[in-house]
Amino acid sequence: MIDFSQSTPVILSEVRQLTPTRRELVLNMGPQHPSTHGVLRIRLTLEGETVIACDPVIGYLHRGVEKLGESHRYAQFVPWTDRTDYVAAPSNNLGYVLAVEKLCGIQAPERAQYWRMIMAELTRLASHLVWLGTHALDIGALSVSLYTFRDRELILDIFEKFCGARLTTNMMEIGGFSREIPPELPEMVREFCRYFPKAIQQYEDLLTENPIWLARTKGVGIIEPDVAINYGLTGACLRGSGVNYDVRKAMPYLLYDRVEFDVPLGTHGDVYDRYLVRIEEMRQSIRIIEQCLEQVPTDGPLMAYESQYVIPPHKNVMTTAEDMQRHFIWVIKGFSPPKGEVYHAVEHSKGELGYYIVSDGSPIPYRLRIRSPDFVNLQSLPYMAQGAMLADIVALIGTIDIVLGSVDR
Amino acid sequence: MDWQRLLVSYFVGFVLLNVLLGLMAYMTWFERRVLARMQHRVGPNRTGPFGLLQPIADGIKLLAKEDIVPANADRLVFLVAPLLSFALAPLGAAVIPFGESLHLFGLEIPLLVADINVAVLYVLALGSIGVYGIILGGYASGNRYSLLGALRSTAQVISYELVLGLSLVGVFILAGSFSLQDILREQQRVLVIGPLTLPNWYILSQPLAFALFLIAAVAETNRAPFDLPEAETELVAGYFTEYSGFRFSFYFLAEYINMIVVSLLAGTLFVGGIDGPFADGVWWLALKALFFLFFYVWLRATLPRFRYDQLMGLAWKVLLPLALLNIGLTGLVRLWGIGAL
Amino acid sequence: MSEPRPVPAPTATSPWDTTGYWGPTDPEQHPAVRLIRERFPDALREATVFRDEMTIRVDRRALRDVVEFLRTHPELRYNHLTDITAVDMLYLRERPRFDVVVQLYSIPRRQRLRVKCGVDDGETVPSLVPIFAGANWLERECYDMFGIIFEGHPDLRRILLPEDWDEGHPLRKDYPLRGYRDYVQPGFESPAPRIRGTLRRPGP
Amino acid sequence: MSLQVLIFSLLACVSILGALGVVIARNPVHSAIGLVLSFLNVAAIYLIARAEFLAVVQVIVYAGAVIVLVVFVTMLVHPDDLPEFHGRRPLRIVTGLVLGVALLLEVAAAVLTRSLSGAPGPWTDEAVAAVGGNTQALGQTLYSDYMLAIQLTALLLLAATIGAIVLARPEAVSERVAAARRTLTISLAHPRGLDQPERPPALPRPSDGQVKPAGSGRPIVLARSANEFTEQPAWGEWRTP
Repeated sequence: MIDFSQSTPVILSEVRQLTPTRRELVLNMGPQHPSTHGVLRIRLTLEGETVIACDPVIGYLHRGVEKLGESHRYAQFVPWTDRTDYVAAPSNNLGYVLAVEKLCGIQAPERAQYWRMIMAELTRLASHLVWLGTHALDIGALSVSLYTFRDRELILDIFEKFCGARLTTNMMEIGGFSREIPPELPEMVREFCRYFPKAIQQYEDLLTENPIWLARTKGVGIIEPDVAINYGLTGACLRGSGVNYDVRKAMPYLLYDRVEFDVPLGTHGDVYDRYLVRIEEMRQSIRIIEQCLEQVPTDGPLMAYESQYVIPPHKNVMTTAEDMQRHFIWVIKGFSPPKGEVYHAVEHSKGELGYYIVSDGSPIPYRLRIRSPDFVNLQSLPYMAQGAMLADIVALIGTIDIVLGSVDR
Repeated sequence: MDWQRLLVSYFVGFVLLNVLLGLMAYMTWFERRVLARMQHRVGPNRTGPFGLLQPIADGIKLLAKEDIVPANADRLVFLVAPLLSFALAPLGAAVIPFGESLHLFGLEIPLLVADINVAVLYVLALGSIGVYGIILGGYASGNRYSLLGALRSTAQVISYELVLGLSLVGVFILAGSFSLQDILREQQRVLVIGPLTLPNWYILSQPLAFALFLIAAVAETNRAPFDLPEAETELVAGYFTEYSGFRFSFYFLAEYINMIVVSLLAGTLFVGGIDGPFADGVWWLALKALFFLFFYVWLRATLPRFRYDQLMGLAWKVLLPLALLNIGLTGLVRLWGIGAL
Repeated sequence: MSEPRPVPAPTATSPWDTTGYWGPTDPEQHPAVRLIRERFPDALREATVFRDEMTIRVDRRALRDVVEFLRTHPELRYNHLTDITAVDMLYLRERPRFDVVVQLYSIPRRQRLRVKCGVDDGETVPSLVPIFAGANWLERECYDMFGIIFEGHPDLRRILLPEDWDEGHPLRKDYPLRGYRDYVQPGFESPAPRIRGTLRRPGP
Repeated sequence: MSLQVLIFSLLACVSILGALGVVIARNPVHSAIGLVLSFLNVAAIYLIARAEFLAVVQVIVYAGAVIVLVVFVTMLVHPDDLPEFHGRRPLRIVTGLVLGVALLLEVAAAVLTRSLSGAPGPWTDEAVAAVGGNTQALGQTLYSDYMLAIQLTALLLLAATIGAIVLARPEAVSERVAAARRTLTISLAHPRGLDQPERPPALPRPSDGQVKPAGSGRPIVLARSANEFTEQPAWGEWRTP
């Protein structure tokens, strides 16, 4: 037990100013900088090229998404979740709709859950591809980024076929999917699963044994496992340090307990380990998608049972008076979940994405909190950066895998 | 003073300069096309057939842009630095022999601008002054990224210049001269080893020196994977972050001209220059230089970037000892053994 | 594609009530509740369950000690700080105004727990930074958005909003959605008209 | 006036202007630029005197290395740390004047005596041409007549290099980094947690089937269930292996 009366608080002014000595240079990296993945700003104190201190300044992309969530009806907020982490929009949708479904006490039918899993894993692949491309680009491997974006197009094509949008998909709906799955979609996904392992092999050929890549990533940015836990890291940042925490395994949502997959864990906790872990995660995602495609029923409902919480099927709205009324009320007034508060987390491609919703029984969430993994993971940057070289900073930003839309919300 | 020879020299130099500038423009096109092919892209293909007019369009665009001088820049130095870089770049080509003399209108026109008997050292000296364009540009911008880029560049160029120079010492020992003409003449001899008849190219007798020269030349011209001074992901654009318009394009031109000059030099020093099967001539040199240029682009498409300390460590801990070893070995061989070669 | 098939009837018990990732749903059997009651008999206010989620409300002065206890106790070991946030309870109750919500997770035991404490405007909450380094930014965000002071935080300054933001704390319920001031958007001569001054909440 | 003299005069003038610039410029970097200008012109004068090797070495060593280092240092050093430039200290001005005049006299004396009573050395044009050029001639002289001096210089330079390495060891940096790391690691308790709970004595290691070679001799561990490696990282110890 720590005796708090004994611990001396750090003197704030010293921390904040960190007055550079004459040998040191304060470099303001960002918010407009090619490798800060958006509008991250970092105040670096450099001695030569060695980083003495690093202070991330965020908030340049703050749009008040939580405040907006507290002024929109439950279903109206789904498109906003796309805009938090815009490279992995379906996963954000998923986290939100699962939280709302938990609040309402409903669950999507089996077939919809399988398709949600497929889409979530495809999202993970798309997000990891963006990560790999930009991470490699930061370190200077130009071509990998173009290869990954080439393959990401295939995933976006699948999204487009599925819901008509490519980036901000607004794909999941509360209760399941209200539209039928396009009949050619399973074959598209299968085709992609056949192709993609070769693509992963191509990236690995370019990077995994490349001596310059090894020199840039091995032993850089080590986070010890206990430090990782203490910082509250999740996702590949935590698993790269060897701690086994994957929400899909630890507290399975959807039907993740019905598919077999392994959670890759790193053995050293450095940038290279996180790279290996994410590459392996991509392989495991393909495994999950293949199993889902085998198990998913070809026919069956995609929307939850008819309750006040879900939008009635489109066909019925046009044919039955009752559903038309329900539809009218659902659209105009929204629905009122019971009073209460829920927290639901999903394994986003960056870590644990949690939605904490407090409901006061009105159609508008009383409090909507997004626990974004990027925000928490980014905190470990100063820890990793101290004593690193300037060039390592870009590798470290890359390895945390942030999207500023999700950090700033 | 022989006015006639001087005029001929000027004329050849003028032609060479223009050819070099044209080549430079198409080098950018070549790089973009090759890089695009390697990355599953198309590359510039809209301006003219195969995008061949793209360099001209780029040039016009750059010339038409505003020339911005930052408020806290050291104005005079800021304006002069890119000119320095640009002016020094093509000078290196002056000593490269492009073939035997031509006889035209009763005049003997040598296909090189100046036959200096310390030609290789002259090229090295140009490289060492060329760094001023970078360091002064970085300093004068009044920008910390530029300053860091300039510092990196200075340290890098000094270190790799050392490697570059030392890697050539083996060639000097074998050729017994600093003159490119003499080195070329040496290489045009035929080497007979048992049943094999080989050209006496120094890539065969000095493979280590060739490898070192190639690595150091990539670093000297600030190209990937040694493009740290302008590492865009760390330093935005390094020393030319603040430059725009045609001053920016001067740095750009200088970099590409340097690449071409270094490729020509590598072709002349190690693989026999204009020497080749069937018929000697400038086309062989062009082909060899093109191969080296392709190699540059290939490297850029394949390799990540070194970190600064790794780069310096490579120069001082690996390449420099190897270069010294090469000198020692070559000296010993020359002293004791195979003087017959 | 086909006629809507008959959909399954609503199940009597929702699956969300039985997932069990938050420990036993009966507060009396929950080890955290039991042990906190033993260790801090005065601090524990209530323990509630909604959809299987266990929420413990404690006294704000004891928050740090309780979290430290939850993290250290070998039977509990909530060693992962998932989230710190706050809720402005302005429309829901009289006092205290805010709830500070701490989400904990135990990696070895695979269990979540939510710890809450009420805090009024002007009161402080003990900072969790001494226990979890990850609390740093989360508490800064809380301060930024709600103006809750975390006592003992070494670096409590605004994080998402600019440091010189002088319009208060935007996630408070009395903060208008579009801010207190009218901003003229670039390209416009006058500020866009407000449709609603402050957020009107429909009754439950 | 022949062309050579014309060119020489031009070079000499620019060189003197550069030297003046070194003295007059207020910005140390501008001074360095002036010095480079001067050096380059001197190198060109060497060229006119047919000392190509000397000229090139002058450029490589002085312009290319020494002045670059000077500029480097001036850029790195904080302006406040520089000694006051052209301060109105009478002592300095007087010292400078006296030294300058003395130098001028010295050079003048040398030039005058040389032109008056100098004797040509052994290296006549013919002798130089006989060994193949002045580069070769220089090499022969240096490595035969002045062998000892060369070796001593080399030794001296080696010692200086080692000295520089010893002096520039970056221990100060690591101390400062360590201090910053202590201060800036925000948590009052150490981020690793001083209070890790007791761990079970036998830490399970990953079984063979779970270890997958991933690259560069480094494996990753594939966890099959959520209950493994939650008490300890996949490599079995809390600390870095």
